[in-house]
Amino acid sequence: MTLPRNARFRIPEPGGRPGDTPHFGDIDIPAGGEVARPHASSAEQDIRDLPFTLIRTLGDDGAAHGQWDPKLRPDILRIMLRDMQLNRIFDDRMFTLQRQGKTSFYMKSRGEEALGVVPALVLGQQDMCFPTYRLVGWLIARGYPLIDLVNQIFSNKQDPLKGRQLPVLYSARDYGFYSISGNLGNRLGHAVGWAMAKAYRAKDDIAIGYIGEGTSAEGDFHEALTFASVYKAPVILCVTNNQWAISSFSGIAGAQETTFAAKAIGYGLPGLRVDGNDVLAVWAATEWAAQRARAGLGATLIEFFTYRAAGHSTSDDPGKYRPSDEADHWPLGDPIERLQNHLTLLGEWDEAQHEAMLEGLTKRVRSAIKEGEAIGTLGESKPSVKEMFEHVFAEPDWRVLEQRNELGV
Amino acid sequence: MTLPRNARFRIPEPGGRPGDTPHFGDIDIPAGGEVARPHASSAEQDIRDLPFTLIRTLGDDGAAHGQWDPKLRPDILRIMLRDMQLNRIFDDRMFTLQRQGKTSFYMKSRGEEALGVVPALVLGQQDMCFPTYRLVGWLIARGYPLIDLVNQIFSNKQDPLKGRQLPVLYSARDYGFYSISGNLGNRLGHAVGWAMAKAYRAKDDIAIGYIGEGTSAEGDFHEALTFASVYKAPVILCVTNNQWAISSFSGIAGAQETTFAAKAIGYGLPGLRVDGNDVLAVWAATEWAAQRARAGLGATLIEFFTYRAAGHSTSDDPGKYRPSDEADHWPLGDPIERLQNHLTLLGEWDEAQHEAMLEGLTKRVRSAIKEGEAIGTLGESKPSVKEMFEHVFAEPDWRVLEQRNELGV
Amino acid sequence: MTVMTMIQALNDALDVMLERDPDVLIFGEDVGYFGGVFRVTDKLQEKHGIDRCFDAPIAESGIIATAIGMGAEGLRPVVEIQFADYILPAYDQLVSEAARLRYRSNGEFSAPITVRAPYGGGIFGGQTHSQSPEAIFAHITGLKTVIPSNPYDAKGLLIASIECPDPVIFLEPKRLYNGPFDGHHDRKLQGWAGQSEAEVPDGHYTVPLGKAATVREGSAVTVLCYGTMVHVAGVAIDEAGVDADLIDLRCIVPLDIDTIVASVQKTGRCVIVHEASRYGGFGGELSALVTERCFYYLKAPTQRVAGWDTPYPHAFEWDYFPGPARVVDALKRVMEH
Amino acid sequence: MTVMTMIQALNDALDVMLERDPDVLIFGEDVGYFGGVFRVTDKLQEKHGIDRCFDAPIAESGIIATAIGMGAEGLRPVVEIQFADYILPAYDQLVSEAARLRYRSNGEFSAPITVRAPYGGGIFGGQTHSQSPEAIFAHITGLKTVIPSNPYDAKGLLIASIECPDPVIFLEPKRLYNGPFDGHHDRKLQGWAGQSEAEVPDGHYTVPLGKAATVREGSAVTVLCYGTMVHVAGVAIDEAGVDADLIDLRCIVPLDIDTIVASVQKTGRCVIVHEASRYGGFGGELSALVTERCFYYLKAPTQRVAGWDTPYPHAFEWDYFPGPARVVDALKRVMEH
Ligand SMILES: Cc1ncc(C[n+]2csc(CCOP(=O)(O)OP(=O)(O)O)c2C)c(N)n1
Ligand SMILES: Cc1ncc(C[n+]2csc(CCOP(=O)(O)OP(=O)(O)O)c2C)c(N)n1
Ligand SMILES: [Mg+2]
Ligand SMILES: [Mg+2]
Repeated sequence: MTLPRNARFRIPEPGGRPGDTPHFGDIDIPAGGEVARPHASSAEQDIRDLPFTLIRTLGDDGAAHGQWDPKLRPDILRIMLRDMQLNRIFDDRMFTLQRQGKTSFYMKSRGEEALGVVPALVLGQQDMCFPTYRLVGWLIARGYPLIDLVNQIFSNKQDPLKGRQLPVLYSARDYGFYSISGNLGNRLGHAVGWAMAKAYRAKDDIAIGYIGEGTSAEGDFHEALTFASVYKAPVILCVTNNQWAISSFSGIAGAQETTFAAKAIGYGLPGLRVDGNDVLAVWAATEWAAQRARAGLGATLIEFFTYRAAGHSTSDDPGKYRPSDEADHWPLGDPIERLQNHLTLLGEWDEAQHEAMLEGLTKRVRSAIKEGEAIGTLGESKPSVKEMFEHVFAEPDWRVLEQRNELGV
Repeated sequence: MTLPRNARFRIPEPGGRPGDTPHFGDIDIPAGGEVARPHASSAEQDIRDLPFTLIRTLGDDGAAHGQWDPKLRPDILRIMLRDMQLNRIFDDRMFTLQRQGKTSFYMKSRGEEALGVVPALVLGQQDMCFPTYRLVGWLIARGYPLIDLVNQIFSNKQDPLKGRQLPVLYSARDYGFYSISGNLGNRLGHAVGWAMAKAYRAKDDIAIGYIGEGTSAEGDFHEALTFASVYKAPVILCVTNNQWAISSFSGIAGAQETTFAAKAIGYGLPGLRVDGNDVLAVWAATEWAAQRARAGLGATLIEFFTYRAAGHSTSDDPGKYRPSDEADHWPLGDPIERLQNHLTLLGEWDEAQHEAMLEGLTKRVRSAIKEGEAIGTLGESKPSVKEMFEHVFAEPDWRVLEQRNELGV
Repeated sequence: MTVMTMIQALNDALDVMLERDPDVLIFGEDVGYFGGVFRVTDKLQEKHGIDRCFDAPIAESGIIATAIGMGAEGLRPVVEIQFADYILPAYDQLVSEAARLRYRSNGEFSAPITVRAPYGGGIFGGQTHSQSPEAIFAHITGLKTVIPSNPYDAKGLLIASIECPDPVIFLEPKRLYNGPFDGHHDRKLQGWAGQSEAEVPDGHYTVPLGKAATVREGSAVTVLCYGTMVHVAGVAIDEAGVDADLIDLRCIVPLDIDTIVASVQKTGRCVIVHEASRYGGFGGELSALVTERCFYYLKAPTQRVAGWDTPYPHAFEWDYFPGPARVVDALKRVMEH
Repeated sequence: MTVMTMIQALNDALDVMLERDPDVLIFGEDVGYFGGVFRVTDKLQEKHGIDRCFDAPIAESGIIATAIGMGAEGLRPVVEIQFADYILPAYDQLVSEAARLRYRSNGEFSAPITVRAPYGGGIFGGQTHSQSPEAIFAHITGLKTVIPSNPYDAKGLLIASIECPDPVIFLEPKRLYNGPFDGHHDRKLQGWAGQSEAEVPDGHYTVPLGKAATVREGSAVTVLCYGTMVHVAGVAIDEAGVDADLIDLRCIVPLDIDTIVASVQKTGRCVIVHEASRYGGFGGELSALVTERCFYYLKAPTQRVAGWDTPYPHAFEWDYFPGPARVVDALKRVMEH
């Protein structure tokens, strides 16, 4: 028996590379409403099929179907539409400003806006989000001032994090948004610890943590799930499967072998696989998991199946590793367009309203940027250099004091 | 809705503590032969029930049953019996010698002897085992000289690892036994890398790696499984679930929520859950997984369900945290006794043979120990101190040379 | 006032803090029902409840990550890593998260966690139960590192660490758990009973972080050390017959630079002793600081006595361990100048 | 001989080794089809096949563990960690396994792996894309650590690292990838073209591990540095107008102690420069070694210029970075004596 090397040692490859016709493998897409919604108190062993399907409500007809439809009021739908759109306009402007040298770095959420915006509306003010860098939608939906985003992105004098952090690595405790850092994945365990702390205090509050599908390969992902399972922590753990991790397709993280939601089974946790571009499905799944968590039934793992429609960051050129028109072939559409269609179908939205909304949002973004530019773009103004020496410890030690002195600030 | 703290924040507790009647929760134990054996080329999605049952062949009647029965010749069975018994006698002697101060430390395999001995016989000479510290049975079954074990345990002049390692942390490349270290779990990923190297060279050889159920909580476990899955590495990854991790019962690693075999599902790997005290089941499962690996079908995760019948190590007193008679209540019996019964039932073994075997093995162990004692027990003799400075690098650098000089060796 | 071993003193510190502050909770491998492999958390679960002191999965990174999340929320978790050697899987969480959370969030979040770990050699533990990794923490901005050398300090420093709003790595020289150890492994061992530093006050008190202890005063040479080496250096000073300032640093970060500088400027000689391998060890930093701040006072080159630049070897425990003989040599060497 | 950037030189080294040795293979995050986020593995997959250069899951510990297993079997894996900041999750694998495998198995197994990582600051990468963690490797017995400062060395040292039977941490100063950088960020930048060290021989050659380069010779002061700081120190020496020996260490382990000692014994003064935070940094070891071995030659206290003892801050890149002005100050300070 002599197998050739390639029959033994397999390197996964994506459906298409530059120049190829985009191809997403054999994604099995149930129709909106096809998947039944078990009761939120279901035992995990009774719902082990859920990780292998895809929870969807919005059909090709634009209507909401089935048991997962959260039946939201139109005004809530319009808020989601607005916030997702604001996220997108803001991203587009910032990307351009980076190209103009006004900031060092930026990352967009295009195609994934629902994942920040929707849970921010589902969960309570005292719940804490442990985000990734693509979750600015949460801050937007929670009403975090655009100018504060802009100031951090410009690292200017008014930067709320005082110039210490990269753009997009926000922190906003009052808005339920935990500090992000460049190290991928490390904070999922913090979400579990935070949730355990709330449980320890016998509070109703819960935590929600996010991790990219690429990052789910990190050991910390497993350890967070283990702690969440063992201690029945009231936490929602989300894998945002946007198909790409910089240039590596999801198969490099194991997607050709099974789903990311299926990882829940190894911890005895419910695993939901959800159309992340379907705001109603995202809403319903988050709500289902939150109900379980608040009822003392522990954690849920949710895979949000979506697509990173933009490059990884301003440092990236996706045309180098995937078909340039791949986004257009993404079979689950665009979350904003799908919601817009749905609202239109309901008779709750029209072109004119949409145009007016776009105009209003564009103005808001422009004016925030203008205000930020007046304070200064990268290098034009910055926080006092003495901020470099603050918050190393609660109280500075002699090294920091001496060095601050040495630098004369 | 106000839940009490304990409804939110759950600390798992074992079935019994000292003074309690031993109780193993609700272990569901299928009869020998009950579980069907799918073809070794089965697709993972068709065998997702296997992680939730328990593969067994030896029934309460002592006979082998069902499709997993590997139908071994009696002489092979007798070899297994002998090697497991040798493992046990050796362990018992060494434990006593540690109490006498002749070595610093020892760890027994009692109750788990099958897990080292059986796969050593199933797998080929070119396959590599990445063991835990409870796997000396592999070395015994592969014919590693007892005197070399003794010399390492005594850290004496003839210690094959030259006094650098703790007792029981063996390394024996020629016997297919990878170097162990005190750091738990780290070497499962080495098994995957080794297997990938063999596949890269288009060789038929495979690797087998072991990890304790307690250690399966480490992030490295997840990363090893991810790499094994993504690259379809020809490797068998085994969780030895012996119910305890020092004083922590398996529930602290998640056993109350699901099985350890179920973790395979999250990687799209076949997961087998096997009665680890049933040598025939251990043989059959190892063979099944080895066939898959050699056929280019990638990795298998096996949970060997067993019981740590002794204390964790010579530093441990299990009477402090579990009922002192817990071992007697272990529902899956003792691997040696069960094999002995089976052989007896087959008419291939009797009391007299057993007594003779015990006597012979005891003699072998005694004479190896005597030989080792003559060379020296801990502190009586040791390798040349200059060995302390060898093998830091392939070639020593000036630091090591200077320091060796400074010490005058 | 009770005479205690270091284990008892640490246990008492935890007991006091569990009693005093409902936000304090303890977890780690085997620390719950069993009370820890070195018994430091003995009876704490029984006394304070299972949710105050409990077992954790064998996942050091997860233990620290969970503690950070709890700490960010406002709790004061105290976690045990079973051996300092096994803190490495959690190094990223400690460095990239615990140490940096306050800084990067401009003080919005912080990680007031205490990470205890038995540390150091001298117990025939071999490679992975003997190491002294303090240098890899000292270099990390945002972490504090504490190493007690006796029961009194152990209790006071542990309480101070738990109360400290910053993350603290608390390294417990396991060779000192049951008695002082001067490196003369072949002599009869003494327990803590009868030692004045083993007289431990009842209830709450602190030994402040960042204050060294001058264990004995002298004028000819300064010896800088911490942990087990305080005892080794003590006997070596006697054996060398030198008139030494013996300084127990107690904290690596924050370091009591004033005490160090004052002493070396007084004595003009400095010997640094630690168990960890020499190269790149914390002794390098100490030597550099002494040179930078006391150059014109120095009569002799500062000497380091440390573990060899090899992994920690099982059978060669006493050849590797920087025992009294090597410290005596160094003391004599500096005194020759 | 071709003029190359450091990226091209590194790529060429990998190309040469893939060609020359079938046991060499490369993997890491985004290194396959895409060729790495800094393009160091550009076209290697296309040229040598997908099984010679391929993408890895985002799991640094798994990457190193897999490489160790391959290396133990006999392959020569070269792995990329996308930024040196992200090597920390793999620290345990590097320290407890790669560094110790040969020793603990008495040479039965070893880990001949090369771990490449872009390293250092100066690119506005903020906290987690700018750090210089060499000190946490230097302290570890059994690891070698290499840091090139120019294209010629980069290629020769990388080939030597791949051929080295021991595990090598290969840190690539990313600020030098596309051109030398002397710290004058506000001046016009130059590329590697026109620099003599950018003339890279074709094919196979090595720069031996453990040999420092004396970049320029002088008699009044020795400057010890590596990576980007070699260029910063070069310009600072000019600006200070001192007559300096400028030593590019190239390797932290093994260290070229002879070159260092000979130089400081000649000059009697020593300035050490690195980007990493000062406290507990590798400069401490250098300062200690200089004191221990050159004490009677020293005319002035050895000075360290380094990153501040704060995390690496995004907006304060140039306040944090130890640029020419701070090196000039230190040079002047030692020359005052
Ligand atoms: C520990 C760590 N390793 C590597 C990186 C470099 N890196 C930054 S983003 C990224 C890809 C992440 O992909 P994914 O998790 O899928 O998230 P996405 O960007 O798609 O949202 C990588 C490898 C990092 N920041 N941290
Ligand atoms: C990384 C690491 N963490 C902790 C320890 C301490 N320790 C040694 S054995 C052990 C328990 C292991 O339990 P398990 O994995 O179930 O294996 P078993 O002993 O039951 O075979 C622990 C916690 C260690 N050696 N390494
Ligand atoms: Mg992704
Ligand atoms: Mg176990």
